[in-house]
Parts: sequence; C-alpha cells; structure tokens
Amino acid sequence: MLYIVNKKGDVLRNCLDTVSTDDVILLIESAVYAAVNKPQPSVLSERISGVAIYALLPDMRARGIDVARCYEYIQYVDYAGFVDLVEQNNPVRSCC
Amino acid sequence: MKISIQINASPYQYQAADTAWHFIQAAIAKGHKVYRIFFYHDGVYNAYRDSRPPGDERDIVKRWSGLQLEHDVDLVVCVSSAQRRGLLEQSVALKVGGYEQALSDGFRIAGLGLLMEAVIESDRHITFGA
Amino acid sequence: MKTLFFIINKSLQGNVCGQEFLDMALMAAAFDQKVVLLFEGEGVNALVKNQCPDGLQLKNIVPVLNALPIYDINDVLVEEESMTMWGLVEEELEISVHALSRRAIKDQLNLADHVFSF
Amino acid sequence: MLQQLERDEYGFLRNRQQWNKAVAEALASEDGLALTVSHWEIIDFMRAYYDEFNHQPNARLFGQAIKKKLGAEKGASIYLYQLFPDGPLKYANKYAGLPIPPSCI
Repeated sequence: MLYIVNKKGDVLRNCLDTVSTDDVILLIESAVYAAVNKPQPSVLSERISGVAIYALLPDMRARGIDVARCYEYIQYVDYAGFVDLVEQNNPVRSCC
Repeated sequence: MKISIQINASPYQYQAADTAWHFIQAAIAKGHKVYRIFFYHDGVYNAYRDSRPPGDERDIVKRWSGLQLEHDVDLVVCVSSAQRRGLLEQSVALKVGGYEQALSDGFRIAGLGLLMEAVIESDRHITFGA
Repeated sequence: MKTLFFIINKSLQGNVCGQEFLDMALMAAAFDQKVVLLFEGEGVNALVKNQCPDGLQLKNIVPVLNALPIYDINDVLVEEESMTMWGLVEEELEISVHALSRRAIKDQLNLADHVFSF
Repeated sequence: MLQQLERDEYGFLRNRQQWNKAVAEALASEDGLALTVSHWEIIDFMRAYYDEFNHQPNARLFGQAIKKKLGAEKGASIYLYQLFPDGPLKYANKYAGLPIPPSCI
C-alpha cells in the first residue's frame, strides 16, 4: 500500500501509526521537511522495518533542502518516479 | 494504466493543484491514460473562468483547459460542491454535462456519479487535497 | 464489483468535508460497489451519540449513519486501539460497528481496490 | 393559502413548520397535479426519511431507498416519473415541505 503524505505534523504521525511491512510512504509538499535530521531528528527518527520512505525531489529542491541533511535511508523520486510508485503499489491512500 | 484524479483543494492557496498537474504530465509522458479529473470540495475553484493570476505566474485554470484540449482529459466539476460555493449562477441553471458560462473551457458540470464511474473504470484513483 | 474503503480519521463536524465525504460513500454504494467505512484515530469520535451541532446551526450528519443499511453499507469498522485511546466503548456509539485491531484492519485494507480519506 | 407561505425562488417552503396536508395539495395543484394515494406514499416516505436521517438523497439514492422501503416496483424510475412527470426527486421533496435538493436547481 502506498501512502502519499503532504504534511509533516499529525498527518505524517497518523500515517506512521498505521503503516506496516511492505508499505511505501511518499513525502510530498511540506511533508518533505520531515526528511531532515540535522541538527534535530524528526518524527522519522525511528525507522519502521520493512517500510520504504521516499521523498519527492522537486518539492525538496523547491524548499532548498539539501539531501546531505536528511536521513540516509530515505530514497528520492521525481514525478516520473512518483508515477512508478503509483503503478507498483495498490491501494493508494492520500493523507492530507 | 488508467488513472483517475480527484482534486479537493482550491488552487494557489495550496500546492495540491500543482502537484496533481505535474503528476499528470509525468503519467501521460509515460503512456498512461488519465481518464478523468473530478473537482470536489474547494477543488471546484480550479474551474473559474474569471480567475486572473498575476501575469508572471502560472495560470492554473488555463492549464486544466489545455489538458482537456491536448490530451482529451475529462474535467468534471461536482455540481453540489459548486452550488454550495456559488460557482454556478442561478440564471445559468443546471445543464448536466453542459459547458457552463462560469467555467473555463473544457470543464463540465456533473454529479458524484461521474466520480464513481471513473473510480470503477480506473486502475488507480489518486486524491490531491489541501 | 470493487472494494472501496472510506476512512474517517477526523471529526465529521466543523467543516463541510465530512458531509461531502459521506455523500461519496453513499454514491459508491448506489453503484453497487462493496463499501467499507473505517473510523480510526480521532475519527472514532465522529460516531458518538448525542452530538448537537444544531446549536451552532451546523447540520447534524450523525443521523445519516443510520441510513447506511438502506444502501447496503453493512461494513462499518472502528479501530480498537483508537477506541481505547479515546476511552470509548461501543455502547456510546450511534450505530453498531465491528471493532477490529489495527492489524486486522490493515489486512483488509491491503485488499481494497481504492481507498478514500479526507 | 399559498400567499401566506414563505417560499424560495423555486417555490419550495422555507419554513417546514408551515407544512400540512392541505399545503401539499395546494402546492401540487399550483403545478397542475392532483395528489393521489400513490403520490402520498412517496411524499410520506420522504418526510419520514428526512425526519429519521436528517438527509436528502440524490436521485440515484432516492430510488434505492424507496426500493428498500416500498418495493422494487415503486423505486423504479418509470413508476416515479409517472407520478411526478417533471422530476420525482424534486417534486416529492417540494410537496413534502423539504428544501430543494442540491442537484435539482
């Protein structure tokens, strides 16, 4: 199952509460700030085993977020990669 | 893959309409079929013909109209969401399936039935919200 | 027939989204799809009895939950963990529900064709 | 009688308290319709449904709800349109003293 998350606060926390093995999370829009772990850890500091987390690179660039300041386990996609994630996973849940 | 899209947020105030737009472009470029975009809740504001963003900014409403023209994507505005928000003039009244004066080119007005039909038809249904 | 999950994880009051969201679920049922309503997180509070939004001149959409069986929506799930978290028991809810663990719900959710949340 | 009622631009009652059977008959007669037992069955159903669920179904749900309550024959479009030729959902609501449903404007 793919979760598309667009906010980093409660919305992302609620999502993290429900994911389980083999799920995929895609951070978009302002949720990409949750990828940052320096100097402060974010809500993503406890990695959930078996859950892949992606961030939408164009939203990172738009916000000037340097990948070097982010959790190493996060993977990055552009919009084409976003489409691939949608193709590879079902169902898709948008968390707004 | 056949994809339908739902947009629940107003343009400019939120990024949802932009994210949806870039996603759709990428999906079409990969050869997927975007079957229908259903504008629901505040998403109906994406259809206002008279919206005029500053000249140096993207014109979200025109973008949607262009998508219909170039790729034959069905643009459907939810009738009850639109009525609630004053998008439909009373004098225009309701012509289901028609092109309304208040709406930009390519948009049509219809009920939730068209959302459901799209969802049933599509391999994926992706919602973009506030 | 497809299986469609409608997830409510916030209050149905205070905005029109709840109402428009339920309209979607009812419409899906009218198209003869299998509709499952899931209340999780804060959303379990949407089911409690004796909500009186009328005092604020807000439309009370709780009663329409009683109409779900008319449209053959018989799967109303609530997450047990959320009920515990909010200190709710089933007797306090407006309609009868199936309380399931987060894990059991997730197993069902993974099999859905489409998932809606608002 | 109709002159004393508060009504919206579509002729629907604004204030449900003003509804009674005679008002319903008068509203229908203004539209050129004489209400029969069959009409009343649908109108009474609308009122009971609204009182119980605080909800107005759209056209598709309306037929389904009637089917459940009154049987498949009466929920069929053809039957409902025979009773209310200009639109069963709209006019059943109108004579029941309920607001105009959103999609009927």
